[in-house]
Amino acid sequence: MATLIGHSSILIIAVPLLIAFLTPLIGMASKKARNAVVIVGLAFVAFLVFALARDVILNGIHIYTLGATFPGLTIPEGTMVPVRIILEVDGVSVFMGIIVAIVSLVAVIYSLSAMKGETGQNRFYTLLLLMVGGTFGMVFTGDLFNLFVFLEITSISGAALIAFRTRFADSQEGGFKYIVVSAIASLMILFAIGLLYAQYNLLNIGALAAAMQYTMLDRIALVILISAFVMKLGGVPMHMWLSDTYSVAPVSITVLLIAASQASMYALMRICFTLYGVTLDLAVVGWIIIAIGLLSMFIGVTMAVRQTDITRLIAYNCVCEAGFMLVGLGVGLAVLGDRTALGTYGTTAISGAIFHVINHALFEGLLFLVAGAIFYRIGTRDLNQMGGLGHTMKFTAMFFLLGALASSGIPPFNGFASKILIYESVYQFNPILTIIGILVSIITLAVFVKAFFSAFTGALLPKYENIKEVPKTMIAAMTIFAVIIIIFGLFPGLIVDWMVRPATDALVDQASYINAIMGAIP
Amino acid sequence: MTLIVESGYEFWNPIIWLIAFAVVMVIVYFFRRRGEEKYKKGEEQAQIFLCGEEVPGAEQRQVRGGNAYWGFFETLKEYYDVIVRPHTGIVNDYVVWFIAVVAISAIILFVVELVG
Amino acid sequence: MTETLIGNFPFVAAVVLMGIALYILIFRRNLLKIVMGITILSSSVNLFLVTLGYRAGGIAPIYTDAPEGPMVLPVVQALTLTNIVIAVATSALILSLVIRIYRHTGSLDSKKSRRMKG
Amino acid sequence: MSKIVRTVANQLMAFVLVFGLYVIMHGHVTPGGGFQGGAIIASGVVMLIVAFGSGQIKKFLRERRLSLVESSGALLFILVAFAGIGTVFFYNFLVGSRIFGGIPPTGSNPGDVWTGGVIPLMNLAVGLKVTAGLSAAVLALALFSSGEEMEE
Repeated sequence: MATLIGHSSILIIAVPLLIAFLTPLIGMASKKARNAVVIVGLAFVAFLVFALARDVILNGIHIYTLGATFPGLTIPEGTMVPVRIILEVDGVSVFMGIIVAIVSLVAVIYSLSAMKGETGQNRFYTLLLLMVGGTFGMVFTGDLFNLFVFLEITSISGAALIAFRTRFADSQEGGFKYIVVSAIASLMILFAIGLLYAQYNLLNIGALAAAMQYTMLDRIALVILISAFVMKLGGVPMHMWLSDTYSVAPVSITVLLIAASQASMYALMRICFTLYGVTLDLAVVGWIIIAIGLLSMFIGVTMAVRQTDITRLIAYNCVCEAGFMLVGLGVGLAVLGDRTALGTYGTTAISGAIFHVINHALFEGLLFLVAGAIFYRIGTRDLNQMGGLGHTMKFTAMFFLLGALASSGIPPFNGFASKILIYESVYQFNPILTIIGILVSIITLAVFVKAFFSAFTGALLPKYENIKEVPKTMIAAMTIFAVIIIIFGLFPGLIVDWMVRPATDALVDQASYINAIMGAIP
Repeated sequence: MTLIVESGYEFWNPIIWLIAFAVVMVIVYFFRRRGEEKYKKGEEQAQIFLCGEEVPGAEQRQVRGGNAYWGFFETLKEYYDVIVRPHTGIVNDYVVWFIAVVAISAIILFVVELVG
Repeated sequence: MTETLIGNFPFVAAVVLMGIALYILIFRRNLLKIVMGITILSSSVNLFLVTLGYRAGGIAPIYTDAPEGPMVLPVVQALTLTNIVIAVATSALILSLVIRIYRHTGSLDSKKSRRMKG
Repeated sequence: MSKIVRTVANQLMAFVLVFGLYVIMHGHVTPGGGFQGGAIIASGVVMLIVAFGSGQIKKFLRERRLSLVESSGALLFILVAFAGIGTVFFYNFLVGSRIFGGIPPTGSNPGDVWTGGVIPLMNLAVGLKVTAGLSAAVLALALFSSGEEMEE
């Protein structure tokens, strides 16, 4: 068991990749065996993630050097700097890992029946597992270039999956937009990495953070990195691709895309808090992020109100929720240098943002799965065509209501727990931010009232009289999300103490991240 | 057991909230029981009454999603005109926005550096 | 002045290429030209990276026929190769998507392929 | 294409294959490697497609076989990486052993292929994957543009 945990960080990335390339071979023989292998493999990965999370929270940062003679050998003899690819798993990474593990398992369970009628399912599962492996890699790596590679793996497989149902023209268009935007973002990220390498001859995040001077080139690199990652997570005004792609992808893929966006959010945190840390112009960069967050909240939610396409409506709501996280992070970043302000409200704002990341993945995931269930049964996403579906699809309606209430921040669900952390800490930084946040939350409720009202309530339309409830595996997938939402809603204190606080402490503590790589070098 | 989320300012405990909610529901139920008990299911009093006119079918009766919040959009028409225009759906414009954000944040960063 | 310009010529070329690529990506509506823009952007980043890897007086890290002396650690060369591989995968995927869009809409204009907006 | 082109393409394919395999298997001593060699072989496939037409090539480069080769290449790569997990993932466990275990000589020498540990194996795996993957991509694009679909 100890050796398994010792190697778990690479196994979590490598096992999905291994299964990804096994699935075409198994799938040629038997479809059932392939599905079983995929599910068992991802369950094993989820188990490893939880074991690793326990280990990281108890024993501190987990280091894994690829290709070395033992995993902890970050700096080989004869060199002064880390040269190999190093995985560095701390509280935040493992927190994001838990999100990816849950989401990927649910996505696969949902896909079992949702993708049953599609052709080329072998390729579907290969790409899906590649995407899962890429997302795990993004959150676990301690190396900037490796981050770029995993980002590209996630983007390419994601685009192929968005365009997977080739018979829909809008899917092709969504895939095209996604890959163009991702390719530009990741090439600019590589350019920024080149700028950093030009000055320090380093690629490791911890080693770079130790050497960081914050020169002119570093500023350019910082601006490019922040903009690119904000684009990848869908912050206004670079959010338009998000609503175009989330609405046309198969919903199980949309759920994974949310996880991938959250991995970009993680990368943004890493860049700001760990790579640059206190050398930044904290107030300026913090306010830039807050401004993007405010725009995302407001424009996201106002655009969501006017949508008539149900998945597009939820996608704009994703933009809005990402705004909440950005505001929390921005406030935390703005006071990073100020010990007292950080102690009184800074860490709470960061905790709120981090807690909101997992809540966001859960309830938006649930909402998308419900939208997918509706599409699966009635074949349209247009709210104008719907009505009275609650009569026949009772479970689906319940799940939608649950996700909508959690997303709007209605107590006692999980969205409220994270939003109250953001509101109350941000209030002490600047009260106007909280007021806007509460206003946005109210409009969010209006958004979902509209969607729920026009889709599920009203008299049963004659054309939908023969609509049945969705298959059991889809219900099971939605139930997993729903149960976790309720648990997180009822016991937020436990989650904050066990998962969110360690993640926050790890994010703020730049010195121990550097020390884990560089050893005892001062 | 720490079931409470401390925000450093106030706290949030869903268990207390649920207890309060249950108390309120009991009170509501108490009031509700004092109401009339004449209602019976399946009779004509459960039917829709439209001034004696014939009730239209479900298709016509349903308020569609596109018609919801008409007044809201009518009031905020100018805001929405401004906000919808950039959402062109053309992939070139997405690139423009990215470059604009890079440029603006770089300018802000350098101006602050020169001034401060 | 001219000497620094000549010494930094690869960097200038990389920036010029990036400018061309961004110009194409902003102003050209043809989907195939957008693909070309992305490929040029990728090439400009590759050129930038390879230029960073030049070390005056270093020896290429190939043991065959290597003279005595310090060898260069080929990190950026590895990065460039990786990026080339990724660029190939990206452009293959984009091209197939462009073909499918063309089949559905009968047009290669990015103005025409916007079913989703607003 | 004319008969001359087809005959020449047929003859040249052998040389392309040999050169591609050379680049793949000498990836650890000379410039080159799995991706480059695979790309060379795939360019040979492009030559065949140009000479014979995509419909003709589709008959013997079946998508099922290509995806089989591609998957097994990727699988070989990751299995070699897994094989090092006794010490560390990606550990070069073949150094000093009988297979590819030599120490590369320094100075002026023609290059010793029997070195590099797992790196030649990984080059081979990448070569397989890239050959199959790129050929499939090129073939699919060629079929697309001539209006046919590749079978699933």
